[in-house]
Amino acid sequence: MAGPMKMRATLASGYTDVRVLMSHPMETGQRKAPDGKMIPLHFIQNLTVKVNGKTVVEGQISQAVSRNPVFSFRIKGGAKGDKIEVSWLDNRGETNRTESAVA
Amino acid sequence: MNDRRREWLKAAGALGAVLVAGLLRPVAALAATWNKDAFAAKSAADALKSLGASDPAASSDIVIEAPQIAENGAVVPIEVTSKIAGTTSIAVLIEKNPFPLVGKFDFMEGALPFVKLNVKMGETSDVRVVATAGGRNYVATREIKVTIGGCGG
Amino acid sequence: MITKWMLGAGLAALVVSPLALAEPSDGEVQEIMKRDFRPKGQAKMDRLEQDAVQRVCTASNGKPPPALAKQLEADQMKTIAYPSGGSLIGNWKGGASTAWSGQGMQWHEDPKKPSGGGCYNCHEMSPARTSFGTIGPSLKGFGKTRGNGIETQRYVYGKIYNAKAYNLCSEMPRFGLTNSLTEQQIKDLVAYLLDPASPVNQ
Amino acid sequence: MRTTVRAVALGVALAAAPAAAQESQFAQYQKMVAEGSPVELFELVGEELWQKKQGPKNASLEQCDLGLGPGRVKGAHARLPRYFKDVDRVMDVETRLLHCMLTLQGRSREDALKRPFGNADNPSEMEYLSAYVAGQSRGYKMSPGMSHPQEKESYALGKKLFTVRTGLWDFSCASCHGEEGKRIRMSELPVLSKPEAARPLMATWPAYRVSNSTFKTMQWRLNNCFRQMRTPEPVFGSETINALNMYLTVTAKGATYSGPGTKR
Repeated sequence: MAGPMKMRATLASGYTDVRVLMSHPMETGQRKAPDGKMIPLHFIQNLTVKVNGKTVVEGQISQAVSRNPVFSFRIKGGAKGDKIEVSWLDNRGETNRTESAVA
Repeated sequence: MNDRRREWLKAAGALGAVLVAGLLRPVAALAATWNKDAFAAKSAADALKSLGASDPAASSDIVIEAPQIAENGAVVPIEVTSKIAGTTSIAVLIEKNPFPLVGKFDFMEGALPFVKLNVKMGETSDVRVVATAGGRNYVATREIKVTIGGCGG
Repeated sequence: MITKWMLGAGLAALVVSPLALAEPSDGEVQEIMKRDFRPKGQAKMDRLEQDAVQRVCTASNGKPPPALAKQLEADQMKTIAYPSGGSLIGNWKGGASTAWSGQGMQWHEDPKKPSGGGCYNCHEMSPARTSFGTIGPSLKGFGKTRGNGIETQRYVYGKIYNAKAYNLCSEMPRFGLTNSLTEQQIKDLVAYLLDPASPVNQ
Repeated sequence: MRTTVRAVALGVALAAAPAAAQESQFAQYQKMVAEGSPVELFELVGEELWQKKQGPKNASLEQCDLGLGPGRVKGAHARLPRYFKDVDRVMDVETRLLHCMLTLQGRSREDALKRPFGNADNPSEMEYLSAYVAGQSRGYKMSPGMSHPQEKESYALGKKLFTVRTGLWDFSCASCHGEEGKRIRMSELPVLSKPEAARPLMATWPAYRVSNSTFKTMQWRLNNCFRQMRTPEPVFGSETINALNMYLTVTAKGATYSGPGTKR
């Protein structure tokens, strides 16, 4: 399942600070389950940050990003109420997105 | 949730058929690209080649903030800032990981060339950050030591 | 039952200050623990039964009256079963793996698998291993400074077998007495500490 | 753990001492890990579970009385463990949550305790709930119950339990947490009988634990200590566990709760 996401977008001096948390196992494909079977690769590959509908960051990542990924990005300027959206897509085609207004 | 996934897979399967017919490009390609060759590369040099960033020039304008020693390799926080004007992309590579490329981030429309993330490190290794600005590539390197401490190991 | 607690209770009265009158007695604490724990896997309830050493060290907070300590240490010394005849130095390579492993004797573990000594939890040993604890003294170069004569061998074997024979309230487990390590494993650990070829002595 | 962070904050004077220099090597790591922690995800799921109707009574936990009255969660964690009149005993946060599952939701003990401790692939309900409740006490001063006779008894028992030599390998809590400047492997061991060591620690449990890649509770922490002490298993919510928690929390009293934290 696509677990919860949490985002906080706040104004800092001259930029908007976006911190986003994603629930995801980020399996490396090299770990064994308690029953001895290998757990298959399962990881987020793409993430996108949008401000008021416009893409500002496109990220491609590997299974070496830690479980339950946490990212921070910075966007120049910004104003209270700007709509920030973050979405991800993993190697199984699962996706999730979250949205919040700059505080 | 499983149902949802099954549906997605079904949809993907259907899409696959359409794809074969050459009518549509895959959704992933439309929505996002993922540089398979670069991520599958087993050395940092090969990964950089696949990214089109071979032989980057050393730069002290790329700032890597990371702990000198990480107590646990499962979570190693890394913060990267490029002070090079016109930076459009930042790639993070862990030299000694089985697949060194951890991520590549493209910045546009006012996003600052900055990213903070947690990465997995199998052992003590150099971390390389490559920034692209104006079609040229720059690199900074920093070593992070990894100790897996704790009880009962 | 009464006799079982007598020693501990008597000592408690000696060493515990009057301020602590509200405290439960050592015997009461034992009863509470027995009620509040359950056997799991290889960890059975008998592991909560305090023997004289645990009782005295609990009651005196690790500082037993010297005369009593001496007497109990002598009792513990008698428990040490030395292998018959010859050198006590086994194979340092086997000792290395026992020293490195922190596994063994826990409720989730397979009792058939050999236990580790968890030595690095508390001691520095081989300079090759940078992750080591400091609860016990550093044993780096142990054999280099002490040689590996039969007396030293016997001391090291005995100390691993039953550390309480040498220092009653030592924090070191009694690996031999509790059947945590086998005779061969202890001999291998003796080699790990005393063999000039062992990494500990490099 | 956190003492090391403080040691650095206090500056060069401390770093001159060899022990402090030794300790400070992970301070930067621990600070950065805490800043980039996914712990809030667990608070989020915990809040959903808190509001979720379940059990034979199809009720949520929203009316659970954590000591400040039914439904009051803000600041409740910082006032636990404490004596509860309705059950005539001392309870820590997890024991009380269990009590609310049984009484409000009508669940059986077996059902509610099927899996008190989860894992990274499948965290437990108790872990999520503990994360939520703890997060609602961020910034509150820690003041566990210390006035009722049973609260005093619990503290006294916990203090005593801390030094009981037991288990196959003769350890007590104090074997590892009784002396200044000691380590198990590379892990620095706080002297938990001292307020200055207990405060930063208790102010950040429960916590996201990097080595488990998941959220862990205080009862898990104590359970895991006993596992490594090679004893049998302590019963969830037992007087023994509550007393140890009470002893550690009272020792840490006055600290500002800043968890749920992030640990090695």
